[in-house]
This record gives sequence, C-alpha cells and structure tokens, in this order.
Amino acid sequence: MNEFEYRAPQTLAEALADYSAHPSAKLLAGGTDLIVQMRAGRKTPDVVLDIKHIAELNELSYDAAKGLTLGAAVPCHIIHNSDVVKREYPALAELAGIIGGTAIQGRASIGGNLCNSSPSADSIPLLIAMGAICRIASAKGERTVPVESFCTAPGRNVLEPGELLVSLQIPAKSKGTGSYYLRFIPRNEMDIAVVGAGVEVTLSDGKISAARVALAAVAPTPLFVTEAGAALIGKEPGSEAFEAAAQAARNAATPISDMRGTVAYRKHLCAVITRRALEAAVAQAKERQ
Amino acid sequence: MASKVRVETTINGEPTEFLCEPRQSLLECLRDVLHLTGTKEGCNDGNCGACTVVMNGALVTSCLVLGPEAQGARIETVEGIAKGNQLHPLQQAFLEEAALQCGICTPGFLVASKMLLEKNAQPTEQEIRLWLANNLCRCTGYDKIIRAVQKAATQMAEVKA
Amino acid sequence: MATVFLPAMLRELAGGTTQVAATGATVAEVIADLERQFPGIQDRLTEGGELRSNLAVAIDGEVSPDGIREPVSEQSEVHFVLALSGG
Amino acid sequence: MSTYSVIGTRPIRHDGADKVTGRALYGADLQLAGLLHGAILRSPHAHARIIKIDTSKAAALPGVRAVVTADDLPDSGDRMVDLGEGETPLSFIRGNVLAKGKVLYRGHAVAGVAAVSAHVAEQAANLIQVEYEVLPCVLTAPSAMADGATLLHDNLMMKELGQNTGKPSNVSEHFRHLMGDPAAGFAQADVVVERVFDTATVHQGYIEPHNATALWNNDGRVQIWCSTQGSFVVRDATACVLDVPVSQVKVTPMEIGGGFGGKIPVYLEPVAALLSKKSGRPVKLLMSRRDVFEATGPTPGSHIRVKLGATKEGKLVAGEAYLAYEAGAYPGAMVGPGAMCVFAAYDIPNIVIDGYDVVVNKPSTAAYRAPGATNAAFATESVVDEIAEKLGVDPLELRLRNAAKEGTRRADGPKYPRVGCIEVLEAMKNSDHYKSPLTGPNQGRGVAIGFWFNVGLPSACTIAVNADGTVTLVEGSTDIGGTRTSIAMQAAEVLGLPAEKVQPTVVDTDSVGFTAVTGGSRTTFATGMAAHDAAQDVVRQMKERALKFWKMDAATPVEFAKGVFTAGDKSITWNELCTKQARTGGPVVGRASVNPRGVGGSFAGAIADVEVDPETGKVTVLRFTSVQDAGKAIHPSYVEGQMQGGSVQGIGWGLNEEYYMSPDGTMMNSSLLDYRMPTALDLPMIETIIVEVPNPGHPFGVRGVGEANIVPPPGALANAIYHAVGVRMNSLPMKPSAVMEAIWSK
Repeated sequence: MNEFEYRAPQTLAEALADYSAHPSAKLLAGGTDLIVQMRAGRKTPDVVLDIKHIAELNELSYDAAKGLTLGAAVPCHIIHNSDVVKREYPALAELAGIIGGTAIQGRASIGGNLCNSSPSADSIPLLIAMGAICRIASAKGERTVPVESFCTAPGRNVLEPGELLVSLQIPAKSKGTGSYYLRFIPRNEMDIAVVGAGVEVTLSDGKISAARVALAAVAPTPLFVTEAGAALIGKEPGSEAFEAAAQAARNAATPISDMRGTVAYRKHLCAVITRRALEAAVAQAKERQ
Repeated sequence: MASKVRVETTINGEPTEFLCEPRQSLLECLRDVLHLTGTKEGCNDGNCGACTVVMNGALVTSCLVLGPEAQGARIETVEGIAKGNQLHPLQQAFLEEAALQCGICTPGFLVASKMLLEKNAQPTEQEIRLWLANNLCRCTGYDKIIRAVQKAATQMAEVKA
Repeated sequence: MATVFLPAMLRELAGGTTQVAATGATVAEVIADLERQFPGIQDRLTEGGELRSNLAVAIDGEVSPDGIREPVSEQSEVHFVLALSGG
Repeated sequence: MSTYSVIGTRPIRHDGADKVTGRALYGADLQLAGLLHGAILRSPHAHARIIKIDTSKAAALPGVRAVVTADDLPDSGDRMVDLGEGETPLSFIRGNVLAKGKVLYRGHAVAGVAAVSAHVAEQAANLIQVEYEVLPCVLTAPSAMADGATLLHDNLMMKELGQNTGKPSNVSEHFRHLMGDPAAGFAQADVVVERVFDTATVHQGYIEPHNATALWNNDGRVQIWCSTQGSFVVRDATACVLDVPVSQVKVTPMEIGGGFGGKIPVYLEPVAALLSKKSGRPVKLLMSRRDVFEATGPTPGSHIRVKLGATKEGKLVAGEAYLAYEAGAYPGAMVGPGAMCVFAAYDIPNIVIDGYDVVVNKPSTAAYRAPGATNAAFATESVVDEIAEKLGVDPLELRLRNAAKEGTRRADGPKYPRVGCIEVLEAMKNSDHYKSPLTGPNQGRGVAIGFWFNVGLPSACTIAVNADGTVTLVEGSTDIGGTRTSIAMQAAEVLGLPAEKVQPTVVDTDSVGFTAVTGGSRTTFATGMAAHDAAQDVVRQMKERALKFWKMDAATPVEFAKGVFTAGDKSITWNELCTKQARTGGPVVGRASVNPRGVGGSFAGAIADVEVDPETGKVTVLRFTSVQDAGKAIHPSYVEGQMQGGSVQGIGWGLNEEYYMSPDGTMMNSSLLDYRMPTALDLPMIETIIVEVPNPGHPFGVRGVGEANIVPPPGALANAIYHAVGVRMNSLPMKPSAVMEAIWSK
C-alpha cells in the first residue's frame, strides 16, 4: 500500500475544510471497500480522511414526519440491531444483516456501500425502492440528490471533489407499505449479488397504489426500473401483476457475462428475483396494514 | 521512510501505546508491532475472518482497520479470552469437541463465538451458522465448531443458573 | 518361477504378453531374468541400479519399501506400479 | 477383540491450549532480531518470454536490502531429482521457484526483494522493470493437446507408453493400463453408458498462506522456519535448488495452518534463503491470498471420458477411461493416481485406461487430498448411477454387486489385500440416512463411493523416559490436524500410560531422523507405527532395567502389564522403575524408524440429499453422511473431523469452487470472496459413520483416513441433483448457473 496521511476530523466543518484542501483525499468510514482497493493499488490517495467521528455522519434518528435520518457512516450492525429501524423499516434492518458477514457489518456502512457505487451493491436497490434522498455537503454548501440519480457508472457517482455524503433521508412509510431486498448469490452469505432486487409496494383497498422496483448487478449502475413499478400500480397484488413487473425488470436489465453469470442467466434471474421480492414485500405490506 | 503516528488504545483491558505508519492495518500493528500474533492473517481482505477482533463492541476484521483508527478504541483479541489460567468455556468446548484441526482459524472463531454468546446466550444452530459465516474453516466442515459453541452456551447457562 | 505382470506400457517389449514367468530370489534377479527374455526392459524399470523413482514394486499386492532388494518367492505375483504419495 | 485403554478414546489434544489461546506459533508469527520482510514480483502474463529484468530502481529504494532473480540461483546443470513426489528435472523445480527465460503462468515468481518492511518491499517489487514478449497461452488439456498448440517447454518430449518419442509436446506422458479384453467385455454387456466430463481446477484452500523465513548464516548454514507438510522435503528441496549439502540446511517446521497436499512443494524457502544470503539478515516472505491462488499448486482440472458396460444381472463387465489432466506449468498432473483410482472401487474384469499428463499455462499443480481420484470418481460414480437407473437396481445394491474386495485385481495390476469397500457400502445401506425418506419436491438423494491409497514412507521417532513416569516423544511429522495426539496415543497404549503422560513434540530436521510428509494418509499410520515401535523399544529396555534393578539374570523373562513389570515373585511399577533409571544405566531412550509395509487403502462413501431451486439452479445440501473405513480409529473425534472436512471440501469442489480463467490466463476470482469455499451457512451437520476393517499391516489396524473422504462427494451430489430435477451434470462445479443451463436444455 502506498504511503498516505491519516486525518480524523471531528466536526463536519473541519472535514469539509480538510476535504476542500485535499480534494484527492479518500474518505474512510468502515473501510471495507476502501482499504481493499488501496491495498490492491486501485486507489492511491495522499490523504485519507476518517469521517466516522463526525456527529452528523453517525446520526440515526426517526421522526414520523421526516422519516429516517441515516448518517452515512453508521455501521450496518447498528442499523441491523436498531429497534426503530426494525420497527419502521424491517427490510433495511434485514439488509444491514446481509452485507458481508458479521465482522464486515461491524464496520461497513450503508453510506459507504452507496458511495462505493458498485453496480452490484446490495443496499442501493432497496434505498431507491424506499425513495431515499442523499444529503450531500461541501465547503460551498449542501444539496440533495435522490438515490436513483446518485450513481453514474461503475464506481462513480455525482459527488464532486470536496463533496461528501452526510446522510440519507428515508421517507416515513405509510400503513400498507412493504419493502424487500432479495438477491441471488451462490453461497448463502459472503457473496456478491448475481442479481438483486429492491422493491417497495403500497397497498390500498386491495390494490397496489404505489410501487418502486430497482435492480442490482444487471447494468453499469443500480437500475431503477420505473416500468416495473408502472406495471404494478392499480393492479391487485398477485401472480399476474408480479409476472408483469418481473418481465419489465428482465427487459430493462442490460447485464454482462462475467464470472458471476451469463447475460441469459442474469436476465432470467431478474424476473425470478423481482417476483420473489414482490411476494415478500406484499406479504409485509399486508402485515403492516 | 514513512512517518509514524502514535496510537493510544486499550487492548484486552490494558492501556497500550504504539507507533505505526497509517498504512499499517490494525492486524499488522497487533502482530508485527505489539507481537500479539494470536490474531491471524488468512486473506487480508475481510473474507476469511481469521483476523477477527472486537473493536468498541463490534466484531471487525482487523485487516480492514487502519492502525491509527485504534486511537481511543477498546480492542479485544484472542489473547484476552482466557482469564489467567482459566480457559473460557468456549475454549474448553473447542478442545473437548475437537473443533479445531490446524487451528489457524480458531482465534477468529473464538472471538466471534464469544461475542455471539454475549448477544444471544442460546443461539440455534442456524443462528450460529449465520453469525459464523464470516469465518472460514477449511479443516473441520464446521460441524464440530457448531457443536462446541452449543456446548459452551449450555455450560455457561448452567453456571449462571 | 514368479509371475511378473507387465504394465501395459512395457508389453510391446514382450510381444504384447501381460504375464510372464521369471526366476529370481529378489526383484533385482527377476528384472535381470526379464532382461534376458526381453532385452531393453531393464532400462525401462531401473536406473543406476535402483527402481526408477516413479515406479514401485508390489509383491503379492503389497508395495515394497525395499525395491529391487525385496525377496521374491516362487509363487509371488510381481507388479511394477506407479510410486505415489498423496495429499 | 482386544480391548485398548487409550486407543479409541478422545483425549484433549496436546497442543490444544496453545491453539485456543493464540500462543501457538505459526510461520508468519515468527519474530527475529534484525528481521527483513520480503516481497515477490510475479508475472502478469500467463505465458511470456522474459527479455530483460531491470532491478536498479528497486535496489535504489531506501530501505531495500537485497534483490534476487533467477540469475542468483546456482547454475549447477540439470539432473533428475526425487523429492518424494517422483523424479523431476531440477530445472523445473528451480524454474518454478524463480522463472528463468520464460514465465509459464500468471503469478510465476520473477524476482524477490528484501526490505525493512513489507510495504517497502512491495513498493520495491513494483519498481522492478521486466520486459516481456507475450506468447499465446493454452489453458485446458484439450487445447494444449491440439495439433499446433503453443508449447510451454521446448525440452519436454512426449513419453508414449513408456517410450520417449523425442517429440516436443505439451503432453508429457501418455500411459495405459490394460486388463483383460475390454472389447470382448463390452460385447457381453447389455447396458453400456459412456459420458464425457470436465472438472475445473480447484485449490486446497488452506486458511494460512504460505510463509518462509530464512537465515543464511555466516558459517554457510541455512536455517529455515516455514509452514510445510514435510520439513525434510523442504530441507532436501532447498538444498537441491541452492546446491548446498543437505547437512547445511536446517528446517524448523512451525505450526501449519492447513495443507491438504498443497504445502509439500517449496516456493518461498529458496528465495528467502537467497535474500538472506545477499542481505546478511534473516528474511521473512509471506504470500498474499492472491499469491496462494495464482502461484501455488492447485489440483488439476481434467477432461475425462468414462464408459462402463454391465450385464442385465447388474455385473460390470468392462470399463474404459480416458483421463487428460492439466499439470499446470510443469509435468506431474496426478493423472497416474487418477488412473489407478478411476475404477478402483469395482471388480471389473476387462479394463483399459489411458492417462495423459498435460502442461498448460496455469500454476504447477500439487497434491490435493487423494490427488487425482476425486476427478475420476466424479465421472465413474455418475456413470455407475446411470447404469443402476437403466437396470432398475438400487444404486448401492449395484455397487455391492460389483464392489472391490480382497483378491480383486485393480487395473494397474495388484490384487487387493483385505479392504473395507463392502463394509462401507453396507454401512451406507444400513444408515439412518439412507433409510429415511426425502421430504419435499425438487429433492434428490445421491450416493457415491471412492478409494484412495495409503502410503508408507519413512518415519522416525524417539521416546525418552522421565523420572516421574511421563515420557517425551520426539517426532518429525508436522501436525495439521491432531496427529501429535493420535501418534502419542499409540505410544501410550504400548506403555500403559494415559495419553496426557506422553508429551509429543514436533522437532526440526536436525533433531529427529528423516520423516516423510504429513500426507498420503500416512501420519497416524506410519509415524504412529514408529511411535508404537519406539514404545516397544522402551518397554524392552525397561525390562532390562528391571532385571538389573532386581540383580537378576538378563535372560529372565519379564512381563509388563497394566503398568507393572513382573518377573517371578518380583514386581515393580512403571513409575517406580522410572525413578531408578540413573542407577540402572542412565536414561532410557527408545527409538524406531520405519518404512512400513502393510500399507492399507481406505474406501469411503457419501450419501447426499439436496434440494434444487428449479428457478435459479441453486443446490442446497439438506443432509450429508460420510462413511469411511478407518481400520481402527485411534482418536475417533479426529477421524470424524477428517471425514467431515474432506466431505465439505468435496462439497465445495462439487458445487461452487473453480479457477475462473479469463482467455488471457488470469484467474478472475483469486479471492476468498469469489473463490467460493463453503461457509458454515452453506452446510448441514456432516454425519459420520466410521467403519473399522482392521488393516492387518498395522499393529493397531490403522488405515489412514486423511483423504478418501473427499473422493465421493462430487459424484454423490451430481447423482442427487439428477434425482432431484432430472439433469445429469457432466462438469464441475455444478454451480447454480450450470445447473440452470442444464435444466433449460433438458
């Protein structure tokens, strides 16, 4: 690993000042992606800013009006065990328990998973499905970006030099809303998604009134499939609607063939995994009515 | 030569200071600087769990922690599991159940299992398997490890009762 | 006379025969007798006065650690097999 | 049946406390004053000519103390050497340690650096400039065997049926086993099944990466501390590669974090020694996980065709096999043992087997637990299952009708002595598992059996008697899975002591007689036999001491039983006699060295229940039973452990593990994330049934159990998948995408 300077700013203002002074710095939260990439020589920063001592990045709070504020550096094990997350966002609590294994969850954050911007990131499809908004700050000010617009290419995103992700805002979920993330992996843990699907559905009067579907590992970025959501809205939750959404997901996917699967296999899995995720989300939605 | 930073931390309850380069991982610091070589390196990218330690109450792979991040932290390693001459019930159960063959993964399994039992005193087989999925063992096929954790859980419950 | 089973790869030296009779009180003597019957076979079996190191000799099914010095009886089956160790 | 007081019990292993407290010292844990850290520069190409290596920038980096390349290896000419794995040209061994002229696989070592820290060494290695002329690469046996294929070695001539053809080839050898008249055999058959199989390269996957520390002392002696299955093999290989006398090299085996056959060859030791010689300091080299995958010996990938014929009564009458195994960069693909094992579980009168040892641009392969046998058994067991189905016979019943037994002639010639194949099959048939029904849709059950040899090879051992009645046992077999204890127990049984009163120590190569590798299922068998014999030597000497103590005639018979020596009306306990050593002639030291005969073989079987997700192709193992003939289980817990570990490695091999190669010869999944070994969450408990058909060639009846257990699982899983969803998988791994594609093309 190349040499670098390690800095651990304690406040957001200090971090933003540091970052604007060292725009090529890399930000360290859990380090489960960054340190691996630095060791492999894929990233060679002069400065590493350890941002996990900043209060705003560690916030985990819920407000019935604003929803969940999830600091970008909150590690998965905190999210996984949070009572409020388990109660209000069970799919998110579950998600935080499947990223890596136990000792990865001790460090890895959802914010880091998003900023690493891998097409196969497990958290991003669910964040898109749940309508999460990114709060981004720099020395110049703040802006917000919906998660579905955050990633721009494999490993790339909308963050400009000097900008950091402070937190994610996830809207409060109305009654009758269910969310789910399902991935397909050859092992049962410790694996990269061959295909992943994050879905959210809202049921009212026995019909689907809102639906969002997003996919992992089938395009250069996590894929928000609006056609799949559209195929569900107004329909009764059942195999016909799920199949339509699944086919929309399959059609939207533009995967590559690699060691994790061929194009044909991945497109096939898109439909299977989307359908199964919808079944789980609808079951949850019915429970929460 | 790279400049070093001074790190003050607590390891197995003992205040400890060391010097390290920022690029040295906590694993390297434990092993090469502090000579606490019970924590093992198997992959150096977080996928085998041989270097698992507890850091501020969370299970972490110490290969994916930078040395300076240990500043002010509380670290627990395999060397801290036995109390003096008294093996921890998990250590005893690993021996009785033959839950190790080559033993290289054992420190990681013990650290992880100890934390599991602290959070969940009577885990099911499936809960143990899920919790330990971050720790690879190539010798045992896990069967005897699972049994050892179950046995230790039972014994610890009996002691409490 | 001991019965020597020739491995397939040596049979062309013996006109395709699979089993031949050979005399000798040790494997070395058996090989010498084979050489008399089938010139060239000794070179394929030994090097520097020992069995080639990729070969072992089995007498009545049991691989001998003593190689060419292993005693052979009149009723013995002698096999030249691949030496191996394992993982 | 004799009763034992120690054999068959489950004492706590002698090195247990060290290994659960983190105190046990593995190779990487070694700290020495003045220690330098090394790094190896490895080839980024699968096949290339080295035009030029410029190390000047690396040498100039502050903190760098030495840089070495193949030019630093002695050039003492080529010759054939035997380091316990058969004869190999020395140039191949040296060439694999540091590439000379050409690199033959991605990851091939090109240069070594020693520096004040591992980070500086790594930076320096990256500053070495190597000019390559990249050559086309061949990555599979069929492509390497094709006409006009790029050749890896100009000087590798094909051996055809024992004759050197003088023709340069990637096929180092073609050999054949022929028994009976296969054509006539197939003519008698009512059912003939012929299938083609491919298996991927897989790695042993030990959790501890290779490591070596060397000190080339000022007196010319080379000391090495390393992780190895055989300290004497490392000593001899290092001496050979460095062209120094064996007595000048001392190897101290550190604790070893897994091996499974992969820690027999030398990779780092000679390089560390050269770096130490140049720098005048001890040098430690550690491999990264990627190095382990790319630059150490995995097991061969293979291309196999198996054809079997059976009569309608269910008797196998003819077998034909074609086995082409990928040796990697240098010859030695373990296709020999593969060919010896492909039909080894069956009594088949007419057999022809053709084996091809083929070099390809992948790392030079090494042994992996029953090397060569698992690939072959996957093919045979799949075909046997298909024949059982065609004949409408229970698959275990068909195997029982044809099982190898005492007197069965193997295709490579010899007849079996007493073996336990039938007993293993009967235990499978009578198991609770086999009698229990499956419980749901898309579930299937598969069975398979397999054979692996045990080897003998030399072991030496001494036992010193202490005044307090305990003994210390000195041995040279590195302990990978509890063999200190299984060896000590055999001495304890002879001496009438509890296991904990025998203190076993694994020592360096200066401190014990030559002992071959911990491998080949030999350690509990052969070193155990040495311990048994050394203990008998102790008993013999102690009897002499008793007579001396009693001032009786040295020819008087003495009995030793239950810890008491008796002659006539005299008796003395073991403990008391131990206190009399100094006054009866000095310390008692027993010794033994063996190169045993009576080497048994071990049969194993597996029953696998799986559920296949028909929409994703993913296979879940629901229940798994491993059955194996242990001869006599010395420490049953560690016998079970071998069976469980081997089974799970076989499950990994069957379902997910593979070297996923890019067309340019890069392993794309060289991490433990993407090389998917089973985690705890991927498995059920592994049930074990130990069968004991004593090996008449061992004093306690031991058969080595380290290997045969890995042979059946891939075949059992393939058969289970077929019975679950109706597809016959003909390639490994049977990963979800492959199963899905098979379902699609059904």
